[in-house]
Amino acid sequence: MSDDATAPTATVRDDDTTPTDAGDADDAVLALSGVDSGYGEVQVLDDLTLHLDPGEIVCLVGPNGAGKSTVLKTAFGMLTPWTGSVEYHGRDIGGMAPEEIVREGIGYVPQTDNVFGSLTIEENLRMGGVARDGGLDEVIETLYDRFPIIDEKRGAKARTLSGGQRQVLAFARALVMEPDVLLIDEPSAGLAPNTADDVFADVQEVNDMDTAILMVEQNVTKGLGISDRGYVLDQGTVRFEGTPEALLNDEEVSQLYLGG
Amino acid sequence: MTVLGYLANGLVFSSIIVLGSIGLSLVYSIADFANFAHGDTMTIGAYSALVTFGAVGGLGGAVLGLPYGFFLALIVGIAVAAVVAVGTEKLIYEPLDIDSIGLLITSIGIAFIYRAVIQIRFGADFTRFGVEPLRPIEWLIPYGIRVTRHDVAIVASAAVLVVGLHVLLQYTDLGRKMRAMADNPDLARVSGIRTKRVKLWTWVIGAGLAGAGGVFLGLFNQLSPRMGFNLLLVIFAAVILGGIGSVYGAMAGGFLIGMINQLTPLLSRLGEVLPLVPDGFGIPIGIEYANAIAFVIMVAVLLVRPNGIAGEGAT
Amino acid sequence: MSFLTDPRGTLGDLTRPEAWVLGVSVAFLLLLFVALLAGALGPTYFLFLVGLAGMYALLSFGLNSQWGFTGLINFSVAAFFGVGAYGAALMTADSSPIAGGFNPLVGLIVGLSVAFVLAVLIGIPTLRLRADYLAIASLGLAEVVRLVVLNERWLTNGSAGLRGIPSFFAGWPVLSTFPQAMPGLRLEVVPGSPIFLEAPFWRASLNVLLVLGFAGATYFVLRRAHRSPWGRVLRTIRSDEDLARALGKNTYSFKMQSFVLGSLIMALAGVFYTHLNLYVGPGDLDPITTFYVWVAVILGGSGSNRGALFGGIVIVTIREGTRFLNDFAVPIDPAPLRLLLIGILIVVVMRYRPQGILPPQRELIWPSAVDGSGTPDRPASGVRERKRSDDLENRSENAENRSDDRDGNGPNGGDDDE
Amino acid sequence: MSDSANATTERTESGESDATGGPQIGAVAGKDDAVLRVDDLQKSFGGLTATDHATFEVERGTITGLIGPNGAGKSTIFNLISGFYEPDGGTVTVNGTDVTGMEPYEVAEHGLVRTFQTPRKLEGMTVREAMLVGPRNQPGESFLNLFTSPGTVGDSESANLADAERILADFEIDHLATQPATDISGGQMKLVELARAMLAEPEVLLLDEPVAGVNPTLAKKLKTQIRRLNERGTTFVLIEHDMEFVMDLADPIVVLDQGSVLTEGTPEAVRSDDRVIDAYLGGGA
Amino acid sequence: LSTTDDGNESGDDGSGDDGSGDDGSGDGSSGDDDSGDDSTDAYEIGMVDSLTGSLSAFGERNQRGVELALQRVNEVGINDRDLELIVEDSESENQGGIAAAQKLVNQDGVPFLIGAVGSGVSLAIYESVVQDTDVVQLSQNSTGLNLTNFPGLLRMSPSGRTQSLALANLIDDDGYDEVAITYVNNDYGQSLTDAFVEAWDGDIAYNNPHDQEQQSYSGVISEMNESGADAWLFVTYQAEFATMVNEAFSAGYEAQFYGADSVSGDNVLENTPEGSMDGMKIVVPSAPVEEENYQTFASDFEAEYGQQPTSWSAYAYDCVMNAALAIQAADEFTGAALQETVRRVSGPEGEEATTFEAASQILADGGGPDDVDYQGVSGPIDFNEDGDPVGFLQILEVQDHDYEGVGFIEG
Ligand SMILES: Nc1ncnc2c1ncn2[C@@H]1O[C@H](COP(=O)(O)OP(=O)(O)OP(=O)(O)O)[C@@H](O)[C@H]1O
Ligand SMILES: Nc1ncnc2c1ncn2[C@@H]1O[C@H](COP(=O)(O)OP(=O)(O)OP(=O)(O)O)[C@@H](O)[C@H]1O
Ligand SMILES: [Mg+2]
Ligand SMILES: [Mg+2]
Repeated sequence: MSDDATAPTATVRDDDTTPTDAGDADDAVLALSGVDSGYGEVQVLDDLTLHLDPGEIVCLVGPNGAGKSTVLKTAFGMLTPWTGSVEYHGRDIGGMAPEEIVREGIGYVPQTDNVFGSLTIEENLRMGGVARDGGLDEVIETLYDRFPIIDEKRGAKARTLSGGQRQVLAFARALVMEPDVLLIDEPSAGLAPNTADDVFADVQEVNDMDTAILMVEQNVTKGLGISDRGYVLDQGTVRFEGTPEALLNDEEVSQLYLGG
Repeated sequence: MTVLGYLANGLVFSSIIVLGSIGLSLVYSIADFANFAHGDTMTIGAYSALVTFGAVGGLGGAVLGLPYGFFLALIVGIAVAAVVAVGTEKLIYEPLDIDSIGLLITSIGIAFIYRAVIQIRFGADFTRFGVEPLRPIEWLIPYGIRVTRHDVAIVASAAVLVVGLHVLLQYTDLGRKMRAMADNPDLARVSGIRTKRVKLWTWVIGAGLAGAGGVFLGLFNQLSPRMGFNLLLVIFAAVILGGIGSVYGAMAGGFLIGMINQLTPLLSRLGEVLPLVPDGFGIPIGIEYANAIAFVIMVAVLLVRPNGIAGEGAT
Repeated sequence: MSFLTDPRGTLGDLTRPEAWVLGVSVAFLLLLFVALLAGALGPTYFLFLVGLAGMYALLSFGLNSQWGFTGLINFSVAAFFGVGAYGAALMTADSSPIAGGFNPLVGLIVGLSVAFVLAVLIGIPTLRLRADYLAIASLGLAEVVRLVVLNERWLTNGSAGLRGIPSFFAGWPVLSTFPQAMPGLRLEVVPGSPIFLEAPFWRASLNVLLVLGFAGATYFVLRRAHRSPWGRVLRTIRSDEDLARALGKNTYSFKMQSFVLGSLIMALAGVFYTHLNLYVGPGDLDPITTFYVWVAVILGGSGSNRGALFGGIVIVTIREGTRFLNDFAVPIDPAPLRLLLIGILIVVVMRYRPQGILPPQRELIWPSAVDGSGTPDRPASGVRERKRSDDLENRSENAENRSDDRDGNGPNGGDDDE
Repeated sequence: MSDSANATTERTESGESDATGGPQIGAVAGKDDAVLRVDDLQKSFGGLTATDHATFEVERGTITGLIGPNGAGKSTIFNLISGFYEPDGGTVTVNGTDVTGMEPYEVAEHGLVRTFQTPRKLEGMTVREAMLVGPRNQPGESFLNLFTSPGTVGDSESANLADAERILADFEIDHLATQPATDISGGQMKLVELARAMLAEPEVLLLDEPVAGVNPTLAKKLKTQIRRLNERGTTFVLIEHDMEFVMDLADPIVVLDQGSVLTEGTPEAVRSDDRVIDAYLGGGA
Repeated sequence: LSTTDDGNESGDDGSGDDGSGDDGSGDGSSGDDDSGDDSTDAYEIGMVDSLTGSLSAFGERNQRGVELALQRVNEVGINDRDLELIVEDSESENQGGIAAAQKLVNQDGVPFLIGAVGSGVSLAIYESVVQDTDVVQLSQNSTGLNLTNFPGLLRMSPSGRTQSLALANLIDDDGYDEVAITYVNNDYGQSLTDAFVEAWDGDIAYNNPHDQEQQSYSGVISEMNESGADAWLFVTYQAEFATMVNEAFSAGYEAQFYGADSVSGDNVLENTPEGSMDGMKIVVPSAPVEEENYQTFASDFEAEYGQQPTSWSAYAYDCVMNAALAIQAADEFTGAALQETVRRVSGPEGEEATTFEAASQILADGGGPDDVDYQGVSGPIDFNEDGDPVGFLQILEVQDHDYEGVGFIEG
């Protein structure tokens, strides 16, 4: 974990105050600033600003429909920001196509529909590495070692996996590219407690290898537990941000958003 | 004619159907719609080859009764069909924002446009390639097989194309990417697959095979602006029979449908050809019902295997 | 047209595409009207076109209640149309090889009954198949029906077709002699271009009357069905059959009902066709009709009854309207030009109105449940084009409720129709 | 829930199933009151045995938890019970009727409804409409009724609509009522799925991970909803990986591992069972 | 608003139908309408043709003949006015044909309708559009036997019955007592075959229809071969027949071929191998080809289109000629008036004329319709009481892969 954690208390974001962490955003690997975005004519994100520093794990939490997934989709080029910018290492990647963003070094694990059902496990992993230059076989072997749950089923169609197995596969598929930044949408959803623990451990492990991680989680205790910082999203904008402890200890935040 | 003879005829006809059905099936699964312009894409291939062959002539030697020039024309036919399909994708389909049935309807419009343009340019009447027709291969006649060397060329070329495609799908990443795309296009993009490129390749392959099918159809029979359209229904039956989205299913389906179509006359004399059935036995059904029989068999197969011969998603 | 048969005619709450369509329709009607008065459009021909449009509207209704409601991909439209047409013709025509000479009402009943039986027969094997497979299976079975009609001469007269068909109102009091009884009229609105209204005109008006009756009744039935729980189950099946099954719906039965209903409507169109054209042949079962009806439904907007009505009109306009383009001299062979134009028009409409011209816009809930207070249901702004500001308003309003008012009876005001 | 809807449910139930039908609880005491019985159920896919001689009972009026590692076969059991899969062996009894091999809709007619682990999207409907698919045996689902007794149809539709809106409000998604049912977030879809199943008012409701991906604050409220419905007589079977949620709500809990029942008992017993900790809970729980 | 004269309602019906046309209610001789200076406007007549669809190849041939005919007519003019032909597409289908005819009759108000190609479509148009009006319908290509039952429906091509009789005699004369028949599965093929079967005394070893536009007829060919008959009769269209010939050739089957009119054509010769049909005999309705008018037509045609005319072009050509003469001979440009003249201008009475110019001259010189007997390029064009022309048939034999006339038969 990185040690440049921000203010010890949760910060309330008001639309008219400048972000407290403006300075940090400069050397962030990924920074969204003033982003409006949405689906068709429906606006979801409203002047949203957040950033991810090198080596960090940042957790996005918030009610259902707050726009967490939308943040990830916008950052990953699935949606084009209407206004504002998405910067990766200081370069604007807003509106770049996902297949190109992958090649820049960002990985993404969607919340649903995140495996190729009609392909085998092996093929799913290979598909994860289409943009790789080489070393595919080695990476895949490493991943099998790390996730024995899918190792057993290499030749099985992903459609036959149980919900939890699927989640692991989706995670592994994104890792094939050994990305610099990983965007994960609810990695623990549907996982057995022990498997969820494993996944969180894996997230940390991946993070230790210098991958910055932006993660959406509803399992707030565990999610924030491994994070360096957290953002609370509501109605498409950041309501609170701070260290995990600060967020978890804040009475209001905890009541409204964290099930406390 | 003997059973062998009917089978041989069936094989020739199937080869053409197979070329059409593979392309249709590929496009079906990757571009995600039933392309009603596929038959007319075949027509485009055939007429492009006609023009080319008319321009270059025989070019000296010949293989299997076909002058070299014809093979050049075949390649041009394939290329033009592919280029037209890619152009249509870029100009029409890609900018569209609609579901698969909307694409299907659009493709009906496209089919009309293709056909109209060909008719404007070449007229409505039929024509043939200027290739000297052949008599049946002598030494096969005693076996009741009456095929020409052209027929052999059709089967051989189709086999080469099909095997080539098989290699392409099996031993290159493209095939896997195609299947990934057919499965979940969004996730494919997320994984870094350049889906537009894959789609273009799909069109190139699918339309190219259709073009080849069209050229062979012209060689086998004749060219007319409606030639491909007239075959479309049968090709669809083949694709469905094989299992939508399955290339190998489409091959099997095309083969079966082609065979059934040619074997219909045997139905009324089942007794003579089947060992255990009494001689006089037969299903008294006229050849005018040949297509109907193919469709009924198709529906019957679907009842037993609701996802087609190859089953769902298999490739 | 759409507002002629739509008795409610709620002009007040139109969405943008509806207003657009209404505008264009009104303009188009005015144009036709002026052309009629000026003598540029033959009234009898116009009525023929209206009849044709009505027939296509009926066919589109039928397909819409299969595809638009339930997602059944039926490519045997022409077969059901043909069965209706042949049923009516075989009963009424004097050249019929099996019966003939019956009252057209008998033909109507027979046509519909045969279509019913055929629908059940085709439905039993195919409705268990996946949607795409149903498509081609129905296409194949349609071909079988066509071949039977073509080849079984003892039953259908084969390729010679059936003629000597009476008008639908033959044998009715007043109406059967109406065209002859009406005096010939001569109207001269624009000097020098008189309009004549004589027997063929009155005959055509009767046909229009008939098709308006058929289409109006069908529209009424479908609109009610579409907004009902019955229709909702169909729409659920369309989108996720497993879900419907899990919720205890007998999906096979619902699919069959929808298939049969649609097929009956198509056959009704066929019955009308018989009495419109007075001649039926095996060529009328050609699959091309199926394609045109599909185009009509998609152009109109899948799942929308008004869309189907409109699509039927549009397809006749495209098909018959393009004939007038031949009047302008063009340097190339005119023959395939119309085909080309039809193709281009189809592509253009799909390009610029991809969801169809009148896609379903409103929530479909039984009327008395949503507008019990008598107010018409307003368009569910959320369904297609939710305004950004509305959305945010609702959401922030709700956020307040969420934090202040846990019991949740507050938020109701914002979005409900009452 | 509305009385009229309840009445309809009862009527058909008693018509088809055994004499104890109907949602009244406690009529018969003891073990016989198993509303759902899974007996020696087996299912394999190719070489893989997903359900391996699974046997357990669900008592009327309980909330039974079904937990187990990923891939243990929980969802498969749901599919077997609800008729989506045909078992290779064994029987499923609902309300005393052997429903093995029945079509899903027939099972539902016997009072058992399930939700799906991956939420189902309903295209072309608003959330409110998507909810209204839930109630079973609506008079308006008969084509003839639409024309012969439109009044009845309207009444039941109004009642259902009111129910639907109330549940949506309870679930805090009433602001979505007129949104297209496809254009909502992943968690919201789960909520709609759950809300709709509740609207069906079955006697037995199988929930497959109802709160996976649901915000914890809201999950807490859902717990209250489920409990309330349970008190009114609905029996629940609950698959869930959120331990806090299941342990709080369910009693007894059945633990599944590799297709068969590992153990069953009270939350406390299960939680401290070494085998369960080992196979499922892990150190962190 | 006024009520049209009830007194002669039947007479007015026709003019009412074409009311929106510019010549609707003229009551004098053509040219002096109440709407004024119509005398310079062209006479508009209509044609329903198979421009697209399965018979579009016929449509194309027709259009060539039509164009040529219009040139000839308009070089001379009719009462100093041009003749204009509005062509509508039937798509080779009933529905399309009826819609096309509706437009021509009720919108454009043509009193004279040429149409259609397929016998079924011609009948459909007659039944649903023309029947109760005064409009003259003259089919360019339909040879189906049923048309004979509709005297109001004229046609330029002779009924297939004469052909069928001729074929039966011919095959019999050639010494065959067994024949295998295949026919195209539509009204044309079926009715001709029925008539043949009626007239044929020998055995029929095989008699089956085939669908149009199939990609392969090898099943049909092999069954014919299997049947053992040495004489094979084809009642089908050029494209289908060419396919069959090619398939028979590449399968190595040998038989004596016979064919009805529609199997002949340059395109068949061009698209079948040398020697594949030698000895085949075909019965076609025809003008005596040695006649001068035919030869001029043929050479004009060749100059224009670079190929020999087919009988279909000739029929269409004569349709236009006949219409033009009927118009010139009629008192007024109405259906009723044209009904009076259409048969007579080419009927046997009167002075024979082989060109439009000559015929037109006779009329211009004050001759009545009975004073002229137009001799068409497709035959003498004498309609009998059923509206069928009295046909002349020619027997063609394929020699050295070319058609040679080997005899004439009078209908
Ligand atoms: N249709 C199928 N075909 C083949 N194998 C299947 C199929 N459905 C499930 N399986 C296999 O059966 C096993 C049990 O799957 P199931 O979905 O029941 O697990 P689960 O207990 O619900 O797990 P989770 O908690 O992760 O959802 C898994 O190994 C899965 O891969
Ligand atoms: N495809 C879509 N089209 C239109 N609106 C959408 C779409 N997907 C989501 N929305 C809307 O956007 C808002 C934010 O959705 P998003 O998926 O980002 O929420 P989320 O915070 O990830 O919620 P959850 O925790 O439930 O996954 C929601 O109100 C939802 O209704
Ligand atoms: Mg989300
Ligand atoms: Mg599961």
